[in-house]
Amino acid sequence: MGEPLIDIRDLIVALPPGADRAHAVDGVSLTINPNEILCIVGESGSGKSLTAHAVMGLLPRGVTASGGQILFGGADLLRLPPSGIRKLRGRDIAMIFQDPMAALNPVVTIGRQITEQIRAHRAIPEKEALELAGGLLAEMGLADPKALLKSFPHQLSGGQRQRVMIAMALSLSPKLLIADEPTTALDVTTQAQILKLIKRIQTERAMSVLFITHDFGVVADMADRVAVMRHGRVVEEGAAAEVLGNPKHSYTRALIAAVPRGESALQPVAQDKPLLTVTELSKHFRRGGFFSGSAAVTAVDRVSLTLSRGETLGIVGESGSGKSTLARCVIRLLDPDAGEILFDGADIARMTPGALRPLRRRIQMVFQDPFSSLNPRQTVGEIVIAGPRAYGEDMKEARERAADILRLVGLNPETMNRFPHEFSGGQRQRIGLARALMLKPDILIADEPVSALDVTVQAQVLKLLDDVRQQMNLAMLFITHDMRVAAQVCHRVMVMRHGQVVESGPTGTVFAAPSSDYTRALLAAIPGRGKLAPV
Amino acid sequence: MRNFLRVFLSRPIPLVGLVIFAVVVALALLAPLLFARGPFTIVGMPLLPPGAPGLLVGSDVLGRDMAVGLAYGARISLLVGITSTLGAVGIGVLLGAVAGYYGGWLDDLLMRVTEFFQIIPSFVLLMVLVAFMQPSLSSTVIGIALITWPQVARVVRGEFLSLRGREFVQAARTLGMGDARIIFTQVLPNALPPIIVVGSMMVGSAILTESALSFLGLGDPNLLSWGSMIGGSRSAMWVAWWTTVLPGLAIMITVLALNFIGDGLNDALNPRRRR
Amino acid sequence: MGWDRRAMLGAAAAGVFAVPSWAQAPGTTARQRTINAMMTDEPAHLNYPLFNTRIMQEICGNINESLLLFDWQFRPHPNLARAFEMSPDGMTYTFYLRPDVRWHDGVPFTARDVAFSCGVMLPQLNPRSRNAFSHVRAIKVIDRYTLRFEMKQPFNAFLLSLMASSAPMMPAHIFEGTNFRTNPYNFKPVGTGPFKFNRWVRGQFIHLTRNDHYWRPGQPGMDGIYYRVCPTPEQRLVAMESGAVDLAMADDIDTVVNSRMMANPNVVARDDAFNGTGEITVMEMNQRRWPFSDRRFRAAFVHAIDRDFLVKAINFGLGKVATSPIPSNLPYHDDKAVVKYPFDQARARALLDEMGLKPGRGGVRHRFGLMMIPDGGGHWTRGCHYVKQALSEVGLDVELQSTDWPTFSRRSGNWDFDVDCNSYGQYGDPAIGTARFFLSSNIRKGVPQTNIQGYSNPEVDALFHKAAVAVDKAEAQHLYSRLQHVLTRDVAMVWLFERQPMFFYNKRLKNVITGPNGPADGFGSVTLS
Amino acid sequence: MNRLTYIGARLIKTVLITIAVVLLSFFLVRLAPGDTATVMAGQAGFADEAFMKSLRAEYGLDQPLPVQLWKYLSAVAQGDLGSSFVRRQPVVDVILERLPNTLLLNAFALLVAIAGGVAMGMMAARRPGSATDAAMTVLSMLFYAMPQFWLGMMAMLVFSVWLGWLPPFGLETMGADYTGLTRIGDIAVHMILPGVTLALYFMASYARLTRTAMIEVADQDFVKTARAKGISEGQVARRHILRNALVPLITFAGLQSAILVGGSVLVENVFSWPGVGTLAYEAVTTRDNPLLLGIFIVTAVLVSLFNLATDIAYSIADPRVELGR
Repeated sequence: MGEPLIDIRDLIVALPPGADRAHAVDGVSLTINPNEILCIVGESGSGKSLTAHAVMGLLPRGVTASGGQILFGGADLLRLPPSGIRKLRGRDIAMIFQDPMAALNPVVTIGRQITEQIRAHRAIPEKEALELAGGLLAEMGLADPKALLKSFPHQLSGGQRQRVMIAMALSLSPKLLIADEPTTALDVTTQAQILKLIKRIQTERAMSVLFITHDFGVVADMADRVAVMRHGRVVEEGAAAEVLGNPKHSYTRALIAAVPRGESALQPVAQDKPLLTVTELSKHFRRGGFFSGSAAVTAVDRVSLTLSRGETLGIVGESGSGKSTLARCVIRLLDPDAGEILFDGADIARMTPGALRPLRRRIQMVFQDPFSSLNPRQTVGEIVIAGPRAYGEDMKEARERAADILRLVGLNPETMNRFPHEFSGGQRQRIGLARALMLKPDILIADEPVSALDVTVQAQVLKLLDDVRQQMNLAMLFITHDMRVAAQVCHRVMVMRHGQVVESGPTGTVFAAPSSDYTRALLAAIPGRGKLAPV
Repeated sequence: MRNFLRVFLSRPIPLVGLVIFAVVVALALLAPLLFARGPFTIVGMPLLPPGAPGLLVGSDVLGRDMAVGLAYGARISLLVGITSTLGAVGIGVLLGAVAGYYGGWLDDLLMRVTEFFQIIPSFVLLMVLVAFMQPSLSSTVIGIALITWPQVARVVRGEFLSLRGREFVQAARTLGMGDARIIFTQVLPNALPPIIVVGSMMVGSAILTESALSFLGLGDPNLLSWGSMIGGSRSAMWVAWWTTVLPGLAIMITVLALNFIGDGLNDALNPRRRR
Repeated sequence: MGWDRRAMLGAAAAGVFAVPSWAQAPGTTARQRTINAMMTDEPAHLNYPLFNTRIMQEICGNINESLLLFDWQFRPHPNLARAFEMSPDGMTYTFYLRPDVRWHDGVPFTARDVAFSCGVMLPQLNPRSRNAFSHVRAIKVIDRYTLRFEMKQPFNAFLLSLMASSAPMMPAHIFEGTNFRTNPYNFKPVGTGPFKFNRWVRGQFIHLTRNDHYWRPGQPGMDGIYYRVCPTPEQRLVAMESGAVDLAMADDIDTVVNSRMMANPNVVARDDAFNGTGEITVMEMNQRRWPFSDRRFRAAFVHAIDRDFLVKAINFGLGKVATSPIPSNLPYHDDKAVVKYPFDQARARALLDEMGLKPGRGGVRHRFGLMMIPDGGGHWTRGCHYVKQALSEVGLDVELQSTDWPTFSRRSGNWDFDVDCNSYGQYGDPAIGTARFFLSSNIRKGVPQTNIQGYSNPEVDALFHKAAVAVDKAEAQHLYSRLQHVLTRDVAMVWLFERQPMFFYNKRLKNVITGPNGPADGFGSVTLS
Repeated sequence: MNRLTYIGARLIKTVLITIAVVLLSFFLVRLAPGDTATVMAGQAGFADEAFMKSLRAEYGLDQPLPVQLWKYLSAVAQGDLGSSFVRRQPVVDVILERLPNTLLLNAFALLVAIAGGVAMGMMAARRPGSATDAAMTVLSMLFYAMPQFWLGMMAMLVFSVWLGWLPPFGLETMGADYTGLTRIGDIAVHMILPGVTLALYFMASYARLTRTAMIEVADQDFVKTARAKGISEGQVARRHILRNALVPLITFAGLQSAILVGGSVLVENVFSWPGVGTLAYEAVTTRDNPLLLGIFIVTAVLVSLFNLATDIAYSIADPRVELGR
């Protein structure tokens, strides 16, 4: 291998004074060779993104590259004047971002956004640039590029937007494409398509890609070489096969081990009398107001399910499949429009709030977003005992029980006097779980409880949920978009799409022999499937 | 709380506001002690310039001591500003909370009402209200509260609408809490920061509105307010600048101080909008 | 507390003021022959009898003329009537009209117009005329230019009621048989006067041009008059000082800055232009209510107020203390007959003590409301502020009540007040301007500007009736002297001061004020230097 | 929903709102004590029963309230806002005479406020936390803290009396009777003081709004994208930051235009500007109820139309916004 395309040497990125640490990137040295994909993988706060941004000269306000060199084409990018680096940006190095909605200017047409980049570096008329742009869009596999050029970002789907971003990035045939978690905001099937696309154009154009991700599955699919980052440092670097197959560093090993493999180990629980039976449940949403007409959207369409004590039922689907709405109907945060929900023999679908109240405590929920699910103005203690207090439990007794439950979820009872913002995401999910458990529920609904967590934390929380289920003999309804997670904790799964149940059955059966095309597509889209060694 | 104070006091602007406001409050509280004879006592010839013997800042068109008037004016301005804001916030929070939390026809009704207030020229409406109730301190306060509450209601409604969907509020419902309990223990505490910010700004604008009413002669004639001092000296403006300039400066400085404080509160309570 | 006019001027001079360039009046030729006057607010229309206010008098005085003019001694002089005769018993008045007068539209002015104006239009529209002409039994048109008024009983104020401000002549050929309130000519008035209506730009100005066919030879002396809307006092002062406007009448200029106007070498100041109106600023009490029903309380009220101070410091030296219901510069005033109430707060306290109104908590003997006239914070408001202060020194706690016109009129008309501040005009004769406030027959609920105090004294009623019909001047004087004694003895009203509204005009104007009726007599005689 | 049906629906809504305004204000203005008859009696200085009675009969004030309301409503439905009590002219004429002056003044003030506010906001947002930023913040708050009427008087004192640069009040030079271009220039000069006085208060809001929006937008990903394209900072600021930051200003401008129609009472009063504001003040103080109601109706309709225009402008400026949603 000859001269590296880009050579990062001892890069130090300093955070503004007052931040929790001095350096976000602390002496990183990396090289990217021509015609290869280098994946930087790491959990949040590892400094992977800032490293990429430093290459582009796009560090956020207050954050500076205070040491080291980034050599590109014989020049040190860190020492180039602003005009110099600007000439390189877009032409030689291009970048795509995590959230394609946010990354596109909402008030400018797609065409204009692409031609703007072309014309910033090439003196050609708008019309010609538009033709180029159209060609690029077609190359990205987008239909009807002419119409697309005239549309605005909000009129496109997530996958289309990311394709537009890639088209834009490629418009001047850069030598290096930096992709910063380009698929994290996308559904799993879309993610697979985009990953395939990036791989394809990399090969076709023989360019280099710096790919930032947190997902070892994606690494397995994409990388030629891998750099693992932690706390601003590179802990391990090497060829993809080497790092994946034979990780040297314990952190790398832990990371790889934490990735769910998408293969089910759990056997279905013996079905006795179900605790919860949902029959033909439907929920519609009405959009718009008095004057705008009312188009009803069916979010949940005649869904039936059963749930027994001690088992976990996974509800899997992509965004918009209606899985969260279903969960919220079951717990009566939403009122279902049709169908019945038999809980312990009583239909709670139409119960009045008063009649529902005694049953409420027996169905509890753990929410997705650890940041918004805890009241920021209450202490952990107040949050955890709020439920029992609402049912009139004695304060002292509740606090004593709270200490026990906190211990159960792996938290120190002294945390009761602290506020949620003092905790990490994983800890907050534990607090949320403790809050639910305080009411000694029979059913626990977990709505994407780990999707906002880093992979190592995710593994811990999943284990905790499973432990708790066993200890308390809970029935658990587990909502997730991630097939791999479902495989890990669910006895049975139910795949949903457009509000309807596509297929359901014991997890092992569904994963091994899916009966529907959609489930098959979902399984096929799991990144790194089959490429990571089983644990 | 400590964090709040640290952010609030870290910038000079809110600090300056706080100091000025404290001085104005002190002046208002101490006025009856400093000037026991009251602001209406005629102490000399009309329109004596500042620095005339015994008159620090001159006399007005009736020969009253402007300094005494300015001190007593602070009482009225603060009283009207604070009470009318409390009234407006009270009505606004109640209606906004109900509309935002429950939505539906209640919300629709409230939105139509606030729209009505947006469409009618509010100052003209205020003039009608005050003329109807007869100009007095209470009619001024009630009038201002009546035309400004929709502003609070909108803010509160918006906050409640967004907080209502937050997961911790849903969690509270799954825990079996009643609506009133959720509103007061879960939602309202989180909606307070914008309410406080809006409230602090409203005190200032209520002071301005009061001064405008008094300027037009629609204030309480038994009380000397800064606005009525300007209105009463209007025709003397060309010959005795101090009669109009000084009360105006007093209003401006007080409202500015309130806005400074509001800015600081905004910074300290609303991390989203912090720079 | 000392006061003199020089100190006032000194204070006024402290405000720096130089006439800036924008204020220089434009110097076109047309401008030199045209003058600008001001309106504090715009009249609704220009139908003089329909809405007889001071502003209407100032404008329409140039358009609609009267039969007679009056001199400073209130002696009648010919105007549209070239001569007149009164029968010795005071029962008939015969008027001989000028034959050469034409309305602005060319139609000749005749006895029919007079009969229509005095017999139909004025009594129907103007309450003051209705009162005066109620003494008339019939109006006989003798020929085209002669007519005779036959009276029910003698009325010695009859001629004065023909003053320009009270009885403008209106064109019969335009108004007769129409709805006076909706007649389109209300917006383009037709008269016989030296100026005729030309243009009205709403919110900005009313323009009158010269009447080239005016009957009085050599008049008018100018090409036209603009009446410009100047709603704010500060604006009016600047307009006057800069010369942009030539005339400032009555309340156009706030008394605060009068001294400053007087010091202006380019401006002539007159304090006698409104003598004909003879205005007294008063306080009315609701004498149905205790303690206002008690004469001692009313006397104490007056004793407690330093009316001299009111004139000097609050009203900036304009006017004088009013001691009588009849202004001192008008006929029938008798200083010897009145009971006087000098400023004496000890006496006031003694009277209140005598009534049993002892100081209570905080030294307060009694609390009551004082309803202020809506003058936009002008001298009336200031006067009320002073009265509140003065009364507080004798233990009377006054709550000032600000009003707007509707509230003021309604509350005073409905007797829903304790004390109010008001002002009334004599209009030349007590029978016209003064009697209405004291006659028990004029206690009419719901109607403002009547005997709203509820003052009722049979002797006063009788004296007013006799005085009005007394043919002999000396007898009338005797009766009015007695009246002044009784009314002041009773403290039938609190007479504060005689108001002398100022009239300012640019010194390039000559012959502006020719009689006590001021601008209501029109500006036909005005010339420009 | 297409734009035309939306506009139609909004116009229907405007009519409904206007009816609500009529009903509410009809009763509201009747609550105030006294009526036109008492005003005229008071001002004329002389009155008797006959005078009051004839006035009340003429204005229909002697009829029961429901009858008055019904008569009024049916007249309004036919586009007749009635006749001003005090002025004895059709209310429509009275308002239309004044409306252009108010719209002229307020349009000018709106332009000044937006231009000045956006400039100030951009200056402040360039370096948040800098001395310039602090200065702009303090300055805009200062504008926001001054009573408008007082600011007007002070401006008059300084620029007209002491410096002598600008005319202090009125629509045009008194007695000059200019025509043509001279007149336009004259009016323009007269408009400066009231216009700027009116504008300063709102300028503060625009400055703060622009600053916040600029800073918020500058942190968005698409700005990073724009920089990653290698276009110049100027283009980034203009095409991407400002363009997006201006969108919320449209909403505010719409709101402000609503305030401006009837909200310039004080400034018009101080500067003797013959507009709707002074008219409203007169209408209140003279209980000229038809006129006051007329002003309410006309402003309600105008404000609704302004709001509609704002919504349409908004939907053009921001393609994400669908009308009617």
